[in-house]
Amino acid sequence: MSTITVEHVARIEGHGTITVDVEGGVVRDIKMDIIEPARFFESMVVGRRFDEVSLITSRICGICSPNHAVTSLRAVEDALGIEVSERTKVLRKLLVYGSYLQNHATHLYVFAAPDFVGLPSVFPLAETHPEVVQRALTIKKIGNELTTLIGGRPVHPITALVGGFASEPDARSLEEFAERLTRLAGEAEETARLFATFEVPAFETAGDMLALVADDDYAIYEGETASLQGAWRRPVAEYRDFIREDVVGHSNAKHSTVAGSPFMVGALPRVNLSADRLAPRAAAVLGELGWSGVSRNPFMNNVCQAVELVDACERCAGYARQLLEMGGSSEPVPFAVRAGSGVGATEAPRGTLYHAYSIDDDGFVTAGDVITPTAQNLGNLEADMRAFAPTVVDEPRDRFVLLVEQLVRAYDPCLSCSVH
Amino acid sequence: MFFRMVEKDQIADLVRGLASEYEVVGPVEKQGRFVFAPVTGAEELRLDYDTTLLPPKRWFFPPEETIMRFRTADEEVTDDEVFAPPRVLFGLHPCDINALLLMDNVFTRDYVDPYYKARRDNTLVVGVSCTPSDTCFCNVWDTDEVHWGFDVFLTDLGDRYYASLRTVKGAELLDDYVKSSEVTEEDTAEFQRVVGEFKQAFDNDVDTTQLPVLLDAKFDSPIWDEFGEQCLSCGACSMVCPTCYCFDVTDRLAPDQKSGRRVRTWDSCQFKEFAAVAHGQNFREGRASRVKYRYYHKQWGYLSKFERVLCVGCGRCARACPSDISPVRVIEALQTGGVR
Amino acid sequence: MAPRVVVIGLASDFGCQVQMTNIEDHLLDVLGLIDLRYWQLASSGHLPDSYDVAIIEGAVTTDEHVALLERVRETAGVVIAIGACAFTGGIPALAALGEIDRHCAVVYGDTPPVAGVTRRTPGPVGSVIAVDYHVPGCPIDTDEFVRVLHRALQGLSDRPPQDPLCAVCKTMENVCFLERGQVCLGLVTRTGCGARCVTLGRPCTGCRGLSPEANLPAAAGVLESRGLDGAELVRLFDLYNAAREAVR
Amino acid sequence: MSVIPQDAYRRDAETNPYRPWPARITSIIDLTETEKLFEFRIIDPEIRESFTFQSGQFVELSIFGVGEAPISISSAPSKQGFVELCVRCAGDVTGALHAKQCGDVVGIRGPFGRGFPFQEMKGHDVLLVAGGLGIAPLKSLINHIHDERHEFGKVTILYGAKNPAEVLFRYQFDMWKHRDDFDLILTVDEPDESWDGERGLVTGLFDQIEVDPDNTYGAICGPPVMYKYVIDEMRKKHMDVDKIYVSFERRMKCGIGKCGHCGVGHQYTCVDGPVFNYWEAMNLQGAI
Ligand SMILES: Cc1cc2nc3c(=O)[nH]c(=O)nc-3n(C[C@H](O)[C@H](O)[C@H](O)COP(=O)(O)OP(=O)(O)OC[C@H]3O[C@@H](n4cnc5c(N)ncnc54)[C@H](O)[C@@H]3O)c2cc1C
Ligand code: SF4
Ligand code: SF4
Ligand code: SF4
Repeated sequence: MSTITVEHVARIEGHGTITVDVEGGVVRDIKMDIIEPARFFESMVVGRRFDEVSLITSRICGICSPNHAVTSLRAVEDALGIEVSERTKVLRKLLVYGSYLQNHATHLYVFAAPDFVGLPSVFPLAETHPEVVQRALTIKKIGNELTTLIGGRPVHPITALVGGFASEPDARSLEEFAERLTRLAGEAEETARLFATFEVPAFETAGDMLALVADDDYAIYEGETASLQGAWRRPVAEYRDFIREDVVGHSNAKHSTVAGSPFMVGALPRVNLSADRLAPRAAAVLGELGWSGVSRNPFMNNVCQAVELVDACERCAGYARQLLEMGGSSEPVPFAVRAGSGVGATEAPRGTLYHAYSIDDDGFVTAGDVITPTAQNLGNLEADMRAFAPTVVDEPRDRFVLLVEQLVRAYDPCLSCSVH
Repeated sequence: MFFRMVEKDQIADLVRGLASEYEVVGPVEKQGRFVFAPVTGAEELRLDYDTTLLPPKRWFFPPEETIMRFRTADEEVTDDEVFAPPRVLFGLHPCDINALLLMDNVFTRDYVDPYYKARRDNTLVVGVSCTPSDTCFCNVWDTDEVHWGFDVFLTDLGDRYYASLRTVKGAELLDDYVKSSEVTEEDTAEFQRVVGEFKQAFDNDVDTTQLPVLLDAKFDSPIWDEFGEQCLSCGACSMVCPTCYCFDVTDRLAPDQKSGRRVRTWDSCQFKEFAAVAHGQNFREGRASRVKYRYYHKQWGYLSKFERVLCVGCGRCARACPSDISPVRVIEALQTGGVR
Repeated sequence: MAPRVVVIGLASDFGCQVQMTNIEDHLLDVLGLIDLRYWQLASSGHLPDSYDVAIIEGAVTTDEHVALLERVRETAGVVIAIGACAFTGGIPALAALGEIDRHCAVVYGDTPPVAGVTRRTPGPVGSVIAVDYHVPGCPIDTDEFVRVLHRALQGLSDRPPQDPLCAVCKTMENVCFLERGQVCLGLVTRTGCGARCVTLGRPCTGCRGLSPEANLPAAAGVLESRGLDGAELVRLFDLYNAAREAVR
Repeated sequence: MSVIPQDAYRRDAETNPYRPWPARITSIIDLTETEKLFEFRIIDPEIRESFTFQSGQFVELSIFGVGEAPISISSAPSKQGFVELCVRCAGDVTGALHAKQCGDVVGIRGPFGRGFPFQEMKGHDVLLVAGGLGIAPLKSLINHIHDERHEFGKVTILYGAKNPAEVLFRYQFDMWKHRDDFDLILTVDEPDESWDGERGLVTGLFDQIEVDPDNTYGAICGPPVMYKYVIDEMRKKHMDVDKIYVSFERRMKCGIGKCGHCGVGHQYTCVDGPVFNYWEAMNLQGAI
């Protein structure tokens, strides 16, 4: 028996190792050890005051920090019975979308693209395909600027408070931003077209797909959890009833199951469940790429991310203009500190993110729970690897390893999120 | 000086007129306090402000400024282009105009500072009279009056301003943009009455007798240790002071290290490193020695050169200091020998 | 010859590594100064056997981290610690406030995983090896990072700003939070961020760590004198600085 | 009151006083492990021609991208066209300078500050006392006196260093030692076998010298701790307080009386000093 080990899989966020046991040309076992050490966030928040929670949990992940911040704020607000203003909601959506632009651009171009052009990293790409790198940097930069505009800096937003915002961008910057986002949509469309040309293995996952859905929105900030296979919708407050999390010995990240089986979250499930609610240009691009309604190929997650980039540009330009017209205030709404428990869920770039907290009479946290997208995906990713590896085990070893890594990267895992 | 009477409702015209030629900067509200900021119309101005968070100095001597540029490849050294748009500072109080005069001594005499000077030359100053607040003590230094350093000074006589025209440019501005009238004898009498009342309104009485002597004679007094224990070494006092001009200088390279600029930033003698030299030596290691130095320099060092103390009694430092260390408390302690 | 640089992440959220890339316009200029040999986040490959500069993000939370750092110190001429986690222990050091096993039990119950790591009380990189350059902040400021990298490449001394934050806060013309009846840690926090949070309407939470020049007793007194709780200073300061005793 | 010396900037009021002139390193001599003697030539011929100074004045030396440091000029004013600086590697700027090579370009601004009262000293005896690196500015004065030796009475130089390896300009001193118009006494705190000079602190040398109190100018430069003790010795010899000159080192950022760092008592070291007479210095709180 030979064992293939890929230590510290590159171009993913966090530290993980893949081991594949091959015997006589047959894959015996394959697993992904998440060696990223736990930082114990769910325990660290205990004893801290409710208004510190978003500062702390934002540090679960520096890559999608706006998502953690916003989701934890929603959970705390749920616990305290706070209803935020419409304006605050729009601003928070912008914050989350800033994170989409950053994350999707980075994942697609820095992490995934080198695989398809046969390079170890994006750096040599700068020489061979400068225009591609330039586009990546442009999209990422605008994402950063958007999170900075709304949140105060590209990583770990400052302005998002329980109940509202500490400050808001001025009208001039919003106007200017709406313009730029509209222009950026073109770059995003090019990205989708580029990724559609990359050939991916024909492979289907057996797992279910979950994402937030809403009747009148491409849900990212609020909605209900929906299942593609089960065709059900349930309120996020009941997440503990439908998602089960288990400690698995080889991984510092827990694995999740729905109805006893692993499942997938992320751009692909979102597009599968909400394709009809994509913004017009995004929907058009999706059509142009020959989308047939539903895809179960996890490698298609990349293309779906690219389509979401187009969607994000259109949507954010709209939100920016909406803010200019809608009036209202994003100042934190008044509230009283009281004991309670609450749940918040949003769609982070990598999938649905759940935060839940219990708070005592004085506003101090007594319990916390966070289920990240990657933690939900890991079980399915391992299952996919087990199913996929045998189909390519005859490939030369380098290519075999690359294909397995590529599958991992298609999930865009964020291991520090998954462990937290 | 020449004088004109200006109706208050003319101020809108004046600002509108000025704004057509200049960037107009004046006091505006910010969260219940005031700052000098660009305005587009008189309605944004709050000429009834007490004092601003930062003094006007930043419009002449910004918190961060490039003083020289270099290219490492060919060792070329150039000056920075001074960004000095034609600007009007509108609504400065006498203390702040006096403070500018003290700054002028430093920056426009021996070794003229080209950056400060360019801004000073391109900026018109319109002063406006004020009412003392509880932290002001300009009366103590005679900086409650100002006689030069401005183009126009407006003394509030209720529904009209008594406008003192100090410069040709100031007189032109008034001619160009507002209908003003001759000053009558009654107007001047009213002016005298208002100014007299203003002088009466101060309740801060600080005994400044023989300050330089006291500073030298009490150099080793324990009062400094007491202030030292209270001081947070945060430097807030120096930042908000209209007469503090100390700066630090650092080189900043462009990301590719091929060029760079030399930058000066506001500094404070309250920072530990301020007087540190090589080999671990620091001439003002302790907080006490640094607090002392601030007052020593203001009330004696500067005085020895320019025959004025380096304080205009604006009270900003008293408001900004979280520990409430202020000139009034320090001078009192020097006079009485005890910290209150 | 351009110095060979590696980027290593310990226990962290990768936020500072992301910030390192957030100079889109000049990323290639900066990369032009160095020979980047290893950066797990961005490139395939392994930590090489020799290199000149190690940039380290993250807190030390396992024995494996300690062993890695010791190896790094032997190999690299220059070690740069970036971000609160590496400099002060940062948010991960919050777990240093209680028993580490208790935290583990809260998260994993009675069957903690055995994924090849031995947990230890979190601490900053400087508590394990000597650090040559420091970039404070959670997250780091990209420009400041580039400045420190430049200093390291030029062989200049490490000069993280020393003084408390208030001075810069004043230059931003903020109305002081103490006047608004709120505790602000700017009084004792290392300056250099441009008083970012205060300027955006939120009191400083101390992410850049304790200013070496901070006067803590006086600061607590200031809070008391304004009717605030002096002890809050310490409680709030723990957020990013629970391991401050271990900061060197 | 400050007396700002006539200097190159005056000739052109438009000049940015913060802008250094590029200057080329024309020679580097290793003096000790930590000190090197650099010679610079200002590249612009006009500026170079007009660059005149007094002993005791200093320049601001720029390493572009690193910063500036004030350094005393150690060559004599009579040496035209070149500036000589003796620099100890003490930090960033001085370290970066030490890494430079002949032909490299740096920046120089100056000269700044008040120097020694050379003209007044003429016709008198001179007693120069240096400790360690303090010899740098005094060397300029010594060389200048040397150039106009007939104008002065007795010239005595006392110079103390920590150990023989740290004695600066040894080659020159060895030369002077054999001249009878200079009384030169060297001492080190920590002698080794090779050392045949005096041992102990520089203050110990006062027993060996005769001073005509009414006719002698003193000049002192050295580490801050040294001043008090040397002045005590001079006072024991009844020298006038206002004929003793001391040179101070303080932190400086601009060199031209604006940045405020070099404040000493009520004066600024950069424009009021760095050379003060002892009466002034006594009146500067915290100076000595
Ligand atoms: C009038 C005058 C004449 C002089 N003449 C000479 C001369 O002839 N020859 C000579 O060699 N020197 C001379 N000096 C001293 C020389 O100017 C200093 O050694 C030099 O400025 C050091 O600069 P640097 O950049 O090399 O060191 P820096 O990098 O500035 O550091 C020097 C030291 O200062 C302290 N320091 C500075 N900044 C900081 C900070 N941010 N944080 C903590 N500590 C800090 C540290 O102790 C550090 O070791 C003179 C000084 C003056 C004022
Ligand atoms: S010392 Fe204080 S009162 Fe005096 S001018 Fe400065 S800020 Fe105003
Ligand atoms: S708001 Fe905070 S940082 Fe700003 S001055 Fe007040 S205490 Fe200092
Ligand atoms: S204001 Fe405080 S918390 Fe905010 S970035 Fe600065 S140091 Fe960090």
